[in-house]
Amino acid sequence: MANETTVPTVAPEVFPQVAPEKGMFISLGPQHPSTHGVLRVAITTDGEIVTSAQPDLGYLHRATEKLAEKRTYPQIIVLTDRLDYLAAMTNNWSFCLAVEKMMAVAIPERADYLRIIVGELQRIASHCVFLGTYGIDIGAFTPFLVAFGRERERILDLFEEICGARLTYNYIRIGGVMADAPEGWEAKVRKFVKEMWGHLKEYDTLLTYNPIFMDRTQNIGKMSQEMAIAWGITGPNLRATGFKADVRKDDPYGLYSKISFDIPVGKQGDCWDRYWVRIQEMRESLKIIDQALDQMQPGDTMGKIAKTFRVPVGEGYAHLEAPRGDLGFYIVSDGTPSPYRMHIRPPSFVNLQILQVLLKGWKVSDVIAILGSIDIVLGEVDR
Amino acid sequence: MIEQWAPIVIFGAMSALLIGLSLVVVTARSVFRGAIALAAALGVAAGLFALLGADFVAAGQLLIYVGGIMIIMLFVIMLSQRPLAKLDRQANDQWLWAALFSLAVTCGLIVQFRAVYRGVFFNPEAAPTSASIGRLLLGDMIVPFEAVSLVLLAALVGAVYFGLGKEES
Amino acid sequence: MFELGPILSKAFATLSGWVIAHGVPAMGAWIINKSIQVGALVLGVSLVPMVLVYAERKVSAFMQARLGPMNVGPYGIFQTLADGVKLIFKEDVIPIGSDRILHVLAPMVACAPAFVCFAPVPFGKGLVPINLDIGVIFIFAVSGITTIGVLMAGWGSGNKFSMLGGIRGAAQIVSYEIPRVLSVVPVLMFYGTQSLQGIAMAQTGRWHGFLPKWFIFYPVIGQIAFLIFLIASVAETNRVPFDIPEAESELVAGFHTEFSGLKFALFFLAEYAYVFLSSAMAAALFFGGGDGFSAGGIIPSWLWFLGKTFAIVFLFLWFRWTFPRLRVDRLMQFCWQFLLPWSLANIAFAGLAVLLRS
Amino acid sequence: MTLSLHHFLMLSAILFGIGIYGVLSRRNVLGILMSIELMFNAANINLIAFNHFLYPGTVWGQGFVIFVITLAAAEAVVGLSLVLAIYRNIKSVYAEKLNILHG
Repeated sequence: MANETTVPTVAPEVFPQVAPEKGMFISLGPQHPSTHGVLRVAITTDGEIVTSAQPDLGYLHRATEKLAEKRTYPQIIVLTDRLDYLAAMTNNWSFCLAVEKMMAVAIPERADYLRIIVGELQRIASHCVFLGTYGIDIGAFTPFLVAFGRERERILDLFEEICGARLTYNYIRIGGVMADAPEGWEAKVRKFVKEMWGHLKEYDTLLTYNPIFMDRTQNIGKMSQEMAIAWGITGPNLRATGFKADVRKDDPYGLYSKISFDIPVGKQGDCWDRYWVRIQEMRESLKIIDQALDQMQPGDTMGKIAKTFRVPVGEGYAHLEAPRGDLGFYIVSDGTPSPYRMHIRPPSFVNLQILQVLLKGWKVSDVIAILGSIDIVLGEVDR
Repeated sequence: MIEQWAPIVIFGAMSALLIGLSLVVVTARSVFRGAIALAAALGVAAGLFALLGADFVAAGQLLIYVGGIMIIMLFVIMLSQRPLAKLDRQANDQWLWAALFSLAVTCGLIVQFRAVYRGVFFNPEAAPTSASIGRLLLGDMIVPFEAVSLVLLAALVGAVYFGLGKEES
Repeated sequence: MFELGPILSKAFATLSGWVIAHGVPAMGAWIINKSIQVGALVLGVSLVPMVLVYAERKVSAFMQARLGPMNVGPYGIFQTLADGVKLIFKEDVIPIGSDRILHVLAPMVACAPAFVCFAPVPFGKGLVPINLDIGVIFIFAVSGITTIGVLMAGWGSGNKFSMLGGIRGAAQIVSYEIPRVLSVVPVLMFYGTQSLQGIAMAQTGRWHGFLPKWFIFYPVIGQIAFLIFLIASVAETNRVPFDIPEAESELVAGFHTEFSGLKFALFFLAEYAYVFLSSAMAAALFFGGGDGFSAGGIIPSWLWFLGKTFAIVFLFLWFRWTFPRLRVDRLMQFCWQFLLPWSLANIAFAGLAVLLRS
Repeated sequence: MTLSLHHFLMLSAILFGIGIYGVLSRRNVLGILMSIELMFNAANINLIAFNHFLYPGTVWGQGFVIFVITLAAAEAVVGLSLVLAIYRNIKSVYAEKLNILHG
């Protein structure tokens, strides 16, 4: 469109670079159907090609870290549910890992196995959300309803049975888990796992090897290994470039060392590989759940910790493999019941920075595909 | 079976509509509205062709003119419209002379036509023409038929050359 | 036995006889006859999209492990009626920066050709509104007018994105019209006439016993022609996987975003009328229109025709809920570098076949 | 008063006159192109009328009209791409601005 428009004088300090001399200024978001939440990307295009992209964050900032300084440790677990609201279990787990590491508390084996099962179920549910929304970005509507309606609902029912909540579970506690699994729950999980293998094959025909889908995603938004590592990308986006990096293997926590599973790795690091890696990860999670269920023995689910416990003075950091990447918690304790400082290292915030480089030179309709394939959740980006 | 007055009524309505629309084409303030009026005028002209029994040409006119040329013309109008161009007047300063000149030409033609071709009457039975046109185009008119394809090719190449413009090519 | 064609023509003959007996001139009787037929056609064409919308929602529901509309009437059959009434009473918004006349005219220009196009379609033996000798070209010519409606909608809604959507939509419709027209040419070459009724009639009879003589069963030419026609028709009606103009996630605005209430309903009506029209044409051209398997059997020809048409409509619905969307440049490239050459090659094959046959 | 040839000829004469007025008086080059299309159309109506009234059996007139339509299409396409190229360089489609060739 040859009619030039200048950049509206919107928070000049946010958009330091000079207004685009040629081409159109598009503000993608925050109310845009495909930015998965309240992310705003200021895109300048020359005709159909993107010349620069500037993510603009902070629309969902709730000062979680400041709030944490005024609450006792068990109360903070509730806050961590709202970070990556699509994977609340792994948030709780990561925070509890950090605190348990500082207090050097021993976790009963059954609790650890329950944590693994629930964590992997959460990974599948989160990847189902990615599957559905990415299908819609590329234009296929059915995967969204199938992934949400059939898969994720079943997992949420299982979570509802075990901890009473469907989104903000608050299930994993410092020293163990909230409650033991009701009887019959394990049988239901096994049944779900068996059926899920068949459903995953369906996605291969519906999306993965669908010629139009491959045409829209292959060789689009290519990310080289050096670029990914340089920008600190973690999780499926990094593994899609062929670099094998998974916290569960590199720095094993809980009982992951006792479970054998492999890490799916992509080849080119384009949108299709990022999608493919997540599908394979779902298959790996199913294997992990099966093994955990087999190895789990009955036992108590809560370690020995005092009611108003004290975390020793000092600092501690623990991280785990959340569905979107390496999620870490850094805690500084001054001996009082609440932490002096708590900082969260969310994977989506870091994965988001690469957009400035990755979106350059692609068409506008590819921008949507690339943004969707990075799979970010604004809850943990803005904290 | 159709009475004698039916064709004259249809023809009267169509020609009034046609003249009205072409006046809009020529005097519309916004070029886009002029283009839409032209498309409508071409449609009415196709109706006139059908009235005269030329059904293949009527369909051809709709297909090529309204479905093809007008679409490209609307594209160029949309691409070349500056946002605040809605207000400039469309007629240049020598429009009065143009009006007088075209009036003279029209009256000359009308006087000429009224005198010479007065008495020939209309016969409504319309036979399908596409078969005979096909035979004609590939029979007697085969040479112009091939020549036109060359002209079209030249026009295509020219359009692409100009369309690309200097920077991109 | 239940052939509607002869029954209706007898009824119209008696009606005009009775009317003439009451002193109305012959011309008047002819006008009454024709206006009833046109009225019936317009009513039918405006009812069909209601059925198609319902069918689309039900089919997509079953494909997506859900039930679709269930509570407005038994199994939700009055759902589209309720939608229609809702759309009629919605507030009619005309954006300020837009060109008022074009904004109001656009839906009419986009929707009217859909009705006119049904004139030459042979719904069964004797059930042809007008047996035009130039039926096929007439349909393509009149359906071209909708493109102007699309452009008027894009320009008439005053905002940059819908103009972009309008241009993309029109470019897509115009470029896919060429392979669509060329894919029908082999059928015309084989049967020599353009009137759909003539083509449907020419496809009766059997090939060595069991295979009905439909054009789709011609060894190579039939399948290629039908596939290209189907793909081009899906693209013409802007349906997935070619629905770039209304792509929500990209432009956020298709060309008919600024239209509310009845105007939006007209665009909706036009889209589904064209889906039905394309399927009806495909049924008449490639699947032998009203001819049934056991010609002259119990099932009347118009029921056969509707059955074939709805089978093809099901294909349109099926595509929508299983395919993702093509990118704009790939879409254009697919048309010009794949569909067009193949349709031209198909015409060459057909020429050869006609030569060998005669 | 039945419909006869001179009615059609008068109609096409009026259309031709309007076309000439349009060509001479429009500031916008696209307006000029549209008026030329009008003149083409006036000629087509004449051709079809002559064919129908004077030579009812043959279709020569209609064949001629098909060639007129094709050539009008070719002319319009080249004209429009020229207009687009001009617009790209001097950002205006007004006829009086197109005087960069003068000495």
